[in-house]
Amino acid sequence: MLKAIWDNLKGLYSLLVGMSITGRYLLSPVETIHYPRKVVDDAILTSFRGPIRLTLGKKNPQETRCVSCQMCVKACPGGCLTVTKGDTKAPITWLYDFSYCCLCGACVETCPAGALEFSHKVYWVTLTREELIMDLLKDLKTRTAGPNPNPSSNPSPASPQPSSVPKDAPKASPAAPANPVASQTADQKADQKADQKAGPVASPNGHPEGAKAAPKDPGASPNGHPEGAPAALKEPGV
Amino acid sequence: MSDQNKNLDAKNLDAKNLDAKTIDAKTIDIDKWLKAWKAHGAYTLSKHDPHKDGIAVSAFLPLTALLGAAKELYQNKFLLLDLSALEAQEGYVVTYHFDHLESSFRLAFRALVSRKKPSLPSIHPIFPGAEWHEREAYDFFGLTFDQNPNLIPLLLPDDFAGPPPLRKTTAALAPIAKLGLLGQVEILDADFGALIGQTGGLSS
Amino acid sequence: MFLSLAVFVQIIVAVLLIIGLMVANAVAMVYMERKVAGFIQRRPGPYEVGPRGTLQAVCDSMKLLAKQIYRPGNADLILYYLAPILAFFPVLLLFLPIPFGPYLTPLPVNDGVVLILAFAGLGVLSNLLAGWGSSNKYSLLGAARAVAQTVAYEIPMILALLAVVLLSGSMDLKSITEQQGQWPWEWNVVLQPLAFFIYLISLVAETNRAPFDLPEAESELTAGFHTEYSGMGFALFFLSEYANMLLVSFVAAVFFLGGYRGPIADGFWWLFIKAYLLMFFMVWIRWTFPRVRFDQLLNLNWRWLLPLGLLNLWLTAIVTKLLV
Amino acid sequence: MTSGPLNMVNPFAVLESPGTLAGDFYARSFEKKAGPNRVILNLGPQHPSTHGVLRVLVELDGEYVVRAEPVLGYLHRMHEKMGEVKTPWQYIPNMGRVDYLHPLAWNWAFVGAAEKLAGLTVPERAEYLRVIGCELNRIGSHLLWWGAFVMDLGGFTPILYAFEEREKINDILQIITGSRLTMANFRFGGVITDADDRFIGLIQEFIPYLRKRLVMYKGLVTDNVILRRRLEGIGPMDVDLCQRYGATGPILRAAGLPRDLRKDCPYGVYPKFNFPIPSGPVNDSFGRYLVRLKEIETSLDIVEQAVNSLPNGPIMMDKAPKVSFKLPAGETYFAVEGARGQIGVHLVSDGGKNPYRVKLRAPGFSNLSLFAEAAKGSLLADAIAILGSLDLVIPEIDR
Repeated sequence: MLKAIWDNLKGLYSLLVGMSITGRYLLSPVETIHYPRKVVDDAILTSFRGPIRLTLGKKNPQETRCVSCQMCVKACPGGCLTVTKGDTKAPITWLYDFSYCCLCGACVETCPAGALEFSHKVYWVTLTREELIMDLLKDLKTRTAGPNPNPSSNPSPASPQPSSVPKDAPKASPAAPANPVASQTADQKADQKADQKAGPVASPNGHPEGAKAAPKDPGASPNGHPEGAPAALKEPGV
Repeated sequence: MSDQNKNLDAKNLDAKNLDAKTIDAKTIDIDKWLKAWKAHGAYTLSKHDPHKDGIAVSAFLPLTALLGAAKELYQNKFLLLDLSALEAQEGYVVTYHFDHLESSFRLAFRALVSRKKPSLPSIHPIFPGAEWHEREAYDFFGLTFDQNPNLIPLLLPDDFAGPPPLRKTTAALAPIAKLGLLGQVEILDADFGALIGQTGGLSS
Repeated sequence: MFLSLAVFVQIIVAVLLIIGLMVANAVAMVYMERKVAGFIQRRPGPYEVGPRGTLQAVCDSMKLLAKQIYRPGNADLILYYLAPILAFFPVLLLFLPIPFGPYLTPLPVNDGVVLILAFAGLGVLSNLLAGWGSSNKYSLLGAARAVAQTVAYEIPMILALLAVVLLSGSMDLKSITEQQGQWPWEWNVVLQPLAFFIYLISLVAETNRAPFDLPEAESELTAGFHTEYSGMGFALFFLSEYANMLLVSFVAAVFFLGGYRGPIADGFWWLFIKAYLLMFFMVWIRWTFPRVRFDQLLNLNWRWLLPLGLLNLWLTAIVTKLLV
Repeated sequence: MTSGPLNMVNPFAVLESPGTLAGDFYARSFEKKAGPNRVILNLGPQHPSTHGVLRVLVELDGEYVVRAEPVLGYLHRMHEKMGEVKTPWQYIPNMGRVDYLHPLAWNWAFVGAAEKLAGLTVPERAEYLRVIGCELNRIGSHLLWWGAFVMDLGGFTPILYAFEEREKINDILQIITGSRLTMANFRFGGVITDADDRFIGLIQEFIPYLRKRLVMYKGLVTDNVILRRRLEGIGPMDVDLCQRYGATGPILRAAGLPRDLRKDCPYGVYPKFNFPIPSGPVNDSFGRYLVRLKEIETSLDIVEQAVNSLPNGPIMMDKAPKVSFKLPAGETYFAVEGARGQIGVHLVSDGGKNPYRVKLRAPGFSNLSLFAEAAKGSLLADAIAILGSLDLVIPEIDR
């Protein structure tokens, strides 16, 4: 009987130890990054694999290095890419359907001309499936045409192509029939500004309150680690 | 019941490391298994390079010998890893992979099932874990395992009407010999050898 | 006449005030619980709605009000709608005998303890009706657990309160408070530490919270007896859970921590401070400990709290009768 | 009026469409064998404590589980058919999605099988990077199991602490794999990105930090008397049960047999490190809990030794196969020690563009199959504790 009492007292002590630990954390600073107010530092994202984009041309940054050899189109497991060859070697349309892409990097690695690379965009979300179909040629021009060429911006969603796009729906994007996509409204500057800033309110992964331990923790969850992160957390829109 | 765990504490969870016997498969008594399977009337016996093929020895057994062979393996501390079925030209090859509990020795025995009568005995009386593997093979290949206690679809929806997904079109079928399932093979049964187009003797 | 007009009007006013208090308490408690839970888990808790998230609870209740009340197909009509109402109103009556201040007792009754203990048992009926009425196997299991748990934990609660009643010699809550002094060492908790400890455990179990929240064990019974409730039904259950918490904290404050008596000036604010400290303690426990298994819960009660309560009562009887 | 047990309980309940049997095909086939006045309960597929989409049909006598039968297939994506229609190179990203808690082990299993078949040799530095990535991933998987398991038992806070560590691991692994969850940095013949000094720095910072945190975990949860009482003596699983059902990994080790492929059937450069294989003195849920916590420390030791002795050199074999890599004809079975047990890939190729057959042996599949026998006769709350102690990841079971 005495042993049972002694066990319970020891149990009570372990309860108090447990409470002291949570008590200590109650008073210690908050660990999570408060998404709209703070943003994950770019130093962490340098190796993050965002949607792919065309690399800057060697001679003239406006031109792509792609020679439309269709190697990437064959290699892609999801069939996301459509490259149509113009009269010269350079491609005239370069459509990339991000909704089928699993970011495996097959295209980046097979490209003999090194014309593709990963962007490091984490805060990028679209509302319609059509906006997921990106025209990388146009994006290359916008990135390099602006006053301060900012190579890290995201490939802008597809804008309506003049009639040169072949009538039959490109294989890669059965979801988006050939009719012109919702035209590009915001001008490029605003578009770039939008995704640089905290991004639209529909934050990519609104944590439901008291998030149950969904086994798949959100892919691009913006949690960094303040004390560990070499670079200090920067305010958004810098 | 819980007093016995009272003194247990994470600190004294010593890593009782039975000196894990990393016995290389060569030193293990392969011949014992070859002899045992020959007694079971195996059609072919083959040796494999364990580092390349992952298994040390394998054999094609008649359907009636599956239960007996499984019981022997169970008594010698073998664990059923999985039941991997595939469709070759000659019919369905069902491979049972086994892993030895205390050493690095894996072996496998296989059964050839004809397409006309795709059914084979279930080994769940000895390895209850095999029930699920068999139901999965039933889902993907349409192989029925008689005496399997609960032969209803496991992974596919119960109203799945389509043909078993992993069956191949006749054009894509490949013969057993080409798939390298035999390793250094010794053919014991003549007509089985003829069926898979192999001659007798330990062809390397 | 049994009820003079003045007392009747006083009761009506008191009931309306108490309803206001319960709603305000629910809003404050939701905010406190989510903030404390957040900080324990090193996240900021509600932050977006209102300055630093203060209006979060208000918006939650708005949402719950606006939500459609969905009754499951084969749910029993009467029981399904009766359960939330029955959960809310008995708790209302329990606030009447509590002395909020020297003159602020809603219904001055000279045997307040009997009133409280009598009504405390009613709360569990709503859980049972909710479980049975929503005709869902999970809620049925939750209801069965709720009944067993509440019935089991009433007895140590009674024993603890009786020890204090024995000590202070009267059943009237006001006189119990008056006998305790202004300074903490004059409160009953110093004379009755074991009773306070037993009462603390049973108050956590009575309100189905923290390590004893088996009737609504999320990970086993998805949400226990209020699985099938959404919108106003769920809001009523939520409201009555927090009202129950507030009530048992008030009773603990009155019996053990000197009610409205406080170091400098007596007044209802002391009662609220003590009650909210106790509730902070309950919230703190909730986010620290795993859940107890059902048979361990009952074992703890019948084999440990009950003998301790009797022992404590016996000792108090000897001490008060022989020595005083 | 259907004869379901519940309606006996509430005779007044009127079903909208009388005559239709309650439940679906599985519930009805399960219900046929039900005993008298028993309640058939569906744990899942939408249930807070079945991680992912697992459904367990449970026959309750009061609160005691009389019979249980897991129903699978809610998260079935037919990875094995994808293996036969994709080229080996395109199949690598699938490996990150079969089991997103320990993707690098699955990468290793498939890429290792292909390398064995094609006879490719991996340079020293790449082998070290594979060990570091795989062990850090194992720690992340065990941490998430730990948080979710304590949450099953009712404690809501520990999972948030576990996620702090997981985020640090994800940051580290993001440097070499580029993604945070479905990682795939293995290629035939090596690894894709090299480890820069920031990667090494973060790891050397992380190891002492996690060791300090593990002490806090012990204080907060392991020594907690409520948790001890909830776990001790629950769901004992001895070696024979594991052998009959094919359960491997922490469950087999907790049963007292220190069987670990990294030690018993070494692959990669594991023989170069010395690390103990923790085996539980007690084979119940608490034993499994302790074994996994010890394994976190073991993996930390391995990562520390690997990082300190990381050789420099190429990270890809010289004539590494390109995306158009074709497997030579043949068959191989390659097994790797995953966080949940032995991950095996039975790769058969007829020399064509796509593999002929890719059989994925998931440890969770066999571990779950013993739940029906282990949970017989236990309380419902204990059945949940046993389910949690098996560390199930449903996508890996359903494949």
